[in-house]
Amino acid sequence: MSRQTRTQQTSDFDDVDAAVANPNRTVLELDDVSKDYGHEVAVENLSLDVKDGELLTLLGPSGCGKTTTLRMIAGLERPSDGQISIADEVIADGTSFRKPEERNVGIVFQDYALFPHLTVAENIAFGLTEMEEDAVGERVDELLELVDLSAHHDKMPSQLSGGQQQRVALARSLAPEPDVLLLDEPFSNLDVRLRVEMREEVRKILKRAGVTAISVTHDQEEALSISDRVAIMNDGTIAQIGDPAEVFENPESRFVASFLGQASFLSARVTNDQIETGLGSFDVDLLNGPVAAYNGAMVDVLVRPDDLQAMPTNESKADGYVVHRQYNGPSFVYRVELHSGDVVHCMHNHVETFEPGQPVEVDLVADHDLAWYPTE
Amino acid sequence: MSRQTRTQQTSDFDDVDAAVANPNRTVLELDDVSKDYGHEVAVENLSLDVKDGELLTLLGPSGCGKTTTLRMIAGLERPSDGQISIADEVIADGTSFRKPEERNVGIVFQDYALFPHLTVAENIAFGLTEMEEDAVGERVDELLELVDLSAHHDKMPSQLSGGQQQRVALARSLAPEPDVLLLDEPFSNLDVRLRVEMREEVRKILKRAGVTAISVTHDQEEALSISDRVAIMNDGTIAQIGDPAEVFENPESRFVASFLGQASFLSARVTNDQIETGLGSFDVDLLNGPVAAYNGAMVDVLVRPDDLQAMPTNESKADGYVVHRQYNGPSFVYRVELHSGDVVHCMHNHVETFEPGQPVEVDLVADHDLAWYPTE
Amino acid sequence: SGILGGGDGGEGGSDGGTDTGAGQISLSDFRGSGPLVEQRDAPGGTSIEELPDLSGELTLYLGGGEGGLYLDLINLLEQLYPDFTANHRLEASSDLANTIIEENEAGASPADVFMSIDAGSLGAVANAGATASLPEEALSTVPEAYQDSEGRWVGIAGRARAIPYNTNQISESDIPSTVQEFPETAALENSMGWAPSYGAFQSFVTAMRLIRGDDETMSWLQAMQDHGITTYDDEFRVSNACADGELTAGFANHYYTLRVQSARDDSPIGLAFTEGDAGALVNVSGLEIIDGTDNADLASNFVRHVLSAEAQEFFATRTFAYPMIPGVAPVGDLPRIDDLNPPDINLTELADVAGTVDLLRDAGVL
Amino acid sequence: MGTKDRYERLREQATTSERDSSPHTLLAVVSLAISLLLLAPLVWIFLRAGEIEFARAVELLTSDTTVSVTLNTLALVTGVTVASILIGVPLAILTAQTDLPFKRFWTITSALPLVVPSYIGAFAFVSAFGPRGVLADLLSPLGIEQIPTIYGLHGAILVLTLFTYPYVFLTTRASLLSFDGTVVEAARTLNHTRWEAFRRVTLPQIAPGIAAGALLVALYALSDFGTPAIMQYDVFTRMIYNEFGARRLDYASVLSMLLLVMALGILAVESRLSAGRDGAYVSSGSRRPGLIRLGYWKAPALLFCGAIASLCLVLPIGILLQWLLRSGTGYSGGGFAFEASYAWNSVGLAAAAAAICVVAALPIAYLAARGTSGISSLPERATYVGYAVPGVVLGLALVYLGLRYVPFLYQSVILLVFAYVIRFLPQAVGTTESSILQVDPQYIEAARSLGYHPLSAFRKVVLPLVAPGIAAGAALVFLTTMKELPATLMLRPTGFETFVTYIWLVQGAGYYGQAAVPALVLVGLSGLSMLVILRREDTS
Ligand SMILES: Nc1ncnc2c1ncn2[C@@H]1O[C@H](COP(=O)(O)OP(=O)(O)OP(=O)(O)O)[C@@H](O)[C@H]1O
Ligand SMILES: Nc1ncnc2c1ncn2[C@@H]1O[C@H](COP(=O)(O)OP(=O)(O)OP(=O)(O)O)[C@@H](O)[C@H]1O
Ligand SMILES: [Mg+2]
Ligand SMILES: [Mg+2]
Repeated sequence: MSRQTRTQQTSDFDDVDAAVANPNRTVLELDDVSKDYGHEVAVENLSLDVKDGELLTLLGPSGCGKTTTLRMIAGLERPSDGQISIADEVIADGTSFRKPEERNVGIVFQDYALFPHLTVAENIAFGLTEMEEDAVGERVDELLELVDLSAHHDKMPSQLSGGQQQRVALARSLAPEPDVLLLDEPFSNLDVRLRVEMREEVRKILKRAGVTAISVTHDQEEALSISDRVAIMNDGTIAQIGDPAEVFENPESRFVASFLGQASFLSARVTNDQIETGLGSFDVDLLNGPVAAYNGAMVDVLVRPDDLQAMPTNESKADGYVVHRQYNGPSFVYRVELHSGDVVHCMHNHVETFEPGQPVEVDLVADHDLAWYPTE
Repeated sequence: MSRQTRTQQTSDFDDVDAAVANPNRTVLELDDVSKDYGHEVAVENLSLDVKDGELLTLLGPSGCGKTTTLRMIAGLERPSDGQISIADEVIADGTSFRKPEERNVGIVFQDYALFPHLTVAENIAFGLTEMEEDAVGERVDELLELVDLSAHHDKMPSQLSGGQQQRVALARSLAPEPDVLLLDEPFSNLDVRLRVEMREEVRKILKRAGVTAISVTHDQEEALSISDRVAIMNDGTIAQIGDPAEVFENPESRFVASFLGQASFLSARVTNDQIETGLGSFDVDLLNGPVAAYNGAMVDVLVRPDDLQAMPTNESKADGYVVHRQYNGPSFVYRVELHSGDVVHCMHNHVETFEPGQPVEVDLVADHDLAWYPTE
Repeated sequence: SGILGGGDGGEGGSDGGTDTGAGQISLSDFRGSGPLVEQRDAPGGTSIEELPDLSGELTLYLGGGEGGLYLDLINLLEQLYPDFTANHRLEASSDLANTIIEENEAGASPADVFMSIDAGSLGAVANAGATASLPEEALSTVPEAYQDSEGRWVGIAGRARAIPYNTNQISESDIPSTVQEFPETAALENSMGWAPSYGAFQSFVTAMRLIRGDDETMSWLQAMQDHGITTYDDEFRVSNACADGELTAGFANHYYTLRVQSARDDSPIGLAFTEGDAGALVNVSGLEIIDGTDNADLASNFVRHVLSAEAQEFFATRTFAYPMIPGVAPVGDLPRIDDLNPPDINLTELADVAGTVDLLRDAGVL
Repeated sequence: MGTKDRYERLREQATTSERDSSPHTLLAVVSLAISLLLLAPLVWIFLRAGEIEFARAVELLTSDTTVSVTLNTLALVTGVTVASILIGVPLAILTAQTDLPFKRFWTITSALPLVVPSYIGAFAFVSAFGPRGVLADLLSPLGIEQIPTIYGLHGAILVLTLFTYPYVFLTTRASLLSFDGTVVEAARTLNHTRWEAFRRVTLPQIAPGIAAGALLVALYALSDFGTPAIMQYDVFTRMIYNEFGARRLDYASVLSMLLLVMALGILAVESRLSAGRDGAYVSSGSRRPGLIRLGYWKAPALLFCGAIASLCLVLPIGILLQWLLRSGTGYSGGGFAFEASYAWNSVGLAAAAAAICVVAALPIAYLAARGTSGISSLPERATYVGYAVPGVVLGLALVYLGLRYVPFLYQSVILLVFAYVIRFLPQAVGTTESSILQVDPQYIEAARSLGYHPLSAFRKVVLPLVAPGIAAGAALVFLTTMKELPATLMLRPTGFETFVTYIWLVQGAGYYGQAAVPALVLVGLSGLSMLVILRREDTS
């Protein structure tokens, strides 16, 4: 189980875009695409552009239509409505439909879909139909090394662990170097170490070859750290799309906010240049964007655990009580129920610990503008 | 896709242990258990105790034998060697073997194994053989609500998304209230929000009913935040077992350390009461445990991203250069190559950003003892 | 009757009598119809009316494909005698013979009477000692040649070997009068057919062996093959092939030709016979009473009925067989048995099929 | 619920529950018992064969005739098997995986030829395509005097194929129906066309199904007598038939043993070919493969289905009807009246045989598919032996043994059905086994971890999933029982008539035309029954 450690650690500071001639050219375009299964609408009026060589990550709640979207792009499902184009050519609309094998789109299936009758090596070689036999062997070995499965060359898929199967699926899709690669939660069954290693490796491969990719993930860190852009999906459509920092820092809706990072909302009343919250009053400048129109109204201010700091105090000075503690290694996240009724999360380094019921004072320590939303 | 939010948020500050009479009694015991598949050794001399009502989490690299261990406990695989006992009764050893259906051990399979010919509701009701029909209906509805799939009552598994299938698998295993529940990456295909919600909910259910559970996960946060104890597996055996904080803070080996959190190692020479590192010299007290025996020798000191702080500086004062930046929402993690040759990770709040190649000075800011290992 | 009715039944003036009342059965019911049967004299011999009534249940093993035809006779008898039922079991003759022998060895056979289209099978059962004796009244009406010398079986209908030929391709006069001449007849080169796995053909070969010995039989078989002959699986198909013109001539039992003629108007098929040799063998269908029957009286009475004038008329006009009692003439312009000049052999000896099969196999025919 | 309860409950269960050894043991015992029961009657062959002198037996077995006829037989078997695959597999794909119009109709017409006794089919072919047949008559006015002869090896292969390919059709179709489609999707995104994906992914995985059908075809071709005889092609079974005609049961038995040896050879070849099939199930995808849109191919596909149906169903029945019209006057009488009870007798027997075979096949097939040790497929292999024995041999064996050991069952429906089970069980075993191979073994594990005994887990989980295979097996047994002749003749109760005994009766009497009516009813009724059987496969 020894793992080859990466040697070229200096090379990947985003200096690998070179493979794409024009990174602004749209390679893949979904235009108002819908897909329904009988009464069930899985994807609804979804529009999306992906640029040449871009790595786009789709995030969204379970059942929001991510897999369905990928399947339509791959040609495994026909859109009920709308059109899909690759490199400006319509490949699926009401009348025309290009077959999956003519799209040069690879896919890593959420449930792997390995060929049960073929060995690991044969699975990976499956798409390499146009290569010489020797070259195939080399390429397979190369990919096996990449996914750290060289020792499992001749096993059958049923003899592999879950994570090993997933890696074979990944290697199989990478082997023929498709123009567009769709990755449906490709690392979900890998341990953290391997996951980090693999995702960096894969990103590098994609970038080098100029492959355009859409990856579905439930791992927020993965989404933010390796994507060129992230798209948050909700209920079959795109809720927000943008570069990772933009989406994380300026989520357009409570939904998007609550989907990235551990979001709490502080209800606040806007009074001229102040906002009044359960933690006290703050200058209105703390909020990003103009709030003037909401003067006198209630807004919800987005606070993440690291925006707040809790300190033990006595009953009389307390803003609220600790109701829950969650250990996550470097720190604890405390859930605090404020007297105002809001529930917020505060992160704390693990050397200070609070007991449940502990009265705490909570300070807002954010060093950036806070996003906010009109209260519904 | 509206989700029922949890109402009883005050209740789960570990006040749910009540269901177990004697939490120190061992319910499940694996004693020197091995399992090989022909030449391949999947589990090797593994010993493990699980206490009554405990929630133990297994963490480990892909292919290290986690699933195999669970399968042996469930009775789906016979150990090649060693013995397994439940409640002090041997249920599997060289001569005897108790059948899976007589163990009252439930399992959530890594790849779900939903019955493809049964609807969602029928899948969940499958284990409820001893209930009245009405009661079954109620229980199914209750569980469907728990996993937020009430709307999918009559769908077939093939009509569900990956995460929905996973939730059905979870509900199915919970339905008959097994005495021991084995969860093989039960949340791997769920989005963060749902995952957090589900794992707390499941923990609460397990605790209330006093169910003993072993959960496999690749999500370190999950492991640390909901388990009573975590066990780190490596190469078919247990590398370390203990309560989450203990394992996180005092990993017994480089392997364990590198498996929890993003571990970097600083090579240091011990000289009497000092240690010399690429970041300068520090008092030997910074290390946990007695180092005296290693006087004059090299040791590796474990530093995590939040133990270090990087500051831009000029070439002459720098400890090293930034070689990689990773955005993960609240912060960036920088990879710094020190002049000494060590590569370390530093975490930084996202308002300060460094460019690649930036010379930086790195400070050790840890407020706790550092774990260390003799250099191999 | 069955949902689908009896096909072409009733046309021969049976007045629907087949379906209705008992006792209403008359000679016309036993007699067939069609051009071959027109203007026949009334049959001579013992009439059914002179025989005691049949009554009770009889288990009848009925051998052979054409045995099916005999079912009609059984049915007529059942209609005639409301108290009489014949449980029949219809199978290939040789299979039934095998079965009876097995049954007999294992205890007693459920069968009371074995009715077979093939004297060889009758002989086999008799030789296995599985038969009871037949009534003298029955045996006395049938020529000795067509019953077992020990009276264990009796013939009920004759089946002559014959040469069906295509009347467009050859005329009767060109057909040799002995089988021995066939391999030398140029007109028949590569245009004849036979059915060597068919029981009747094997009986013919057996007869040839009995008359001329194995060696000559072997040479004849080889000569025929050298001359060019096609193998069929049964003789009805040989006869049909002659009518179709697929063959010029063939070896087959006589009644197949009449059956083809009767089924296909104006078909160009004729019938020739050889003289005094195996080719003119007259084999029989026959009856025997099975040992251990507790129905011996009924069985005897049944045998007499089958040899009655009406029943023999039935065999003659419906199955186109040679009747076994002198009072009934064969159908149409068939020569009488006496004119046929059949070889003089003991039919029971036809049971030695095994030797014939070996010979046929050695000759490469089988 | 109290905690103490829980711990105590665990303890209690631990102490009281029985300690099981291998779950396969019981299965193995049951399967072995069934296969021994089925093989027992064949002992008779050895008894009989023992009556012959050894030297004579050797002489018989090594004679020129035996050798050349054996070679003929092998050529026929090979030809028919290959041709059946070439017809059966495409039909299975068309009806299981494409948007072919009227699929259910074509499914039934494609399976039905199995119900046409092949000798009737052979008659029809000779009448239609023989030297003076319908075709020749049609062509002769055009000046075409000579058409290629239908007789001989190619004719025998053609006719046998057309009436046995449904074995391959049904088993392949069943495999396709339980096939997991996600892997095909995977292949297509790896730039494989439908055809390539079929060849590289589907085919290897449905191979056990195809092989099961091909095996049945091969063994059928090996043991059939009627068709080659009519097609004037000399095969081994005729030698056996002749010995029976000569009432030399000992010779017939020795030859039957050689036939069994050939059957074992075919079994061995099949085992070898499908040896790699333990590529156990792994994909947990449960998507059905999407329907293939035929597009321009719709017309040729329909033509293909129509052509096969015409050759196998319309042609024989048409010819029989023609005979019926031609046979005109001259015959009448109750002996040939078709009675409704014949139909019910046939259907009843066939249904009983199908039901028993399906049940008996389950443990054997399951053991063969899932068993771990080398001998676990022995019972399955053993069932095929009975299938290769000619019906007459089996019939006599049962007459002999029935009379001696179970005289009260002699000439009873029970013994008859038992004979059918011996003959046709492998048809159910093969289809069931290939379907079981495609079911994820984890489903059983999941059920057991939910407290189900393996048997009930099997019933609730595996059974519904292998329904297509079971339905196909039932259909095969049903259809072949409907037309089974030799054993039916020998073992039925006296006076008990069925479709085939009736057809045999009228044909033997030369009333070929008369056979048209029951043949039509036979086909029609079987079609209806098939509809019922195939309904079952929808339950999955
Ligand atoms: N049937 C088998 N035959 C041979 N090797 C097997 C078999 N099943 C599992 N293995 C091997 O045993 C090892 C342990 O497998 P296991 O499934 O327990 O891993 P795991 O810890 O669950 O991994 P993952 O996190 O990837 O699911 C793996 O290396 C795997 O390849
Ligand atoms: N064949 C089908 N029939 C009916 N509904 C379906 C079908 N396939 C998917 N759905 C529904 O469509 C919705 C979207 O499914 P999809 O698989 O795209 O979700 P997803 O975003 O990939 O979710 P996950 O993260 O859980 O995998 C789900 O609610 C699902 O139940
Ligand atoms: Mg999905
Ligand atoms: Mg696993």
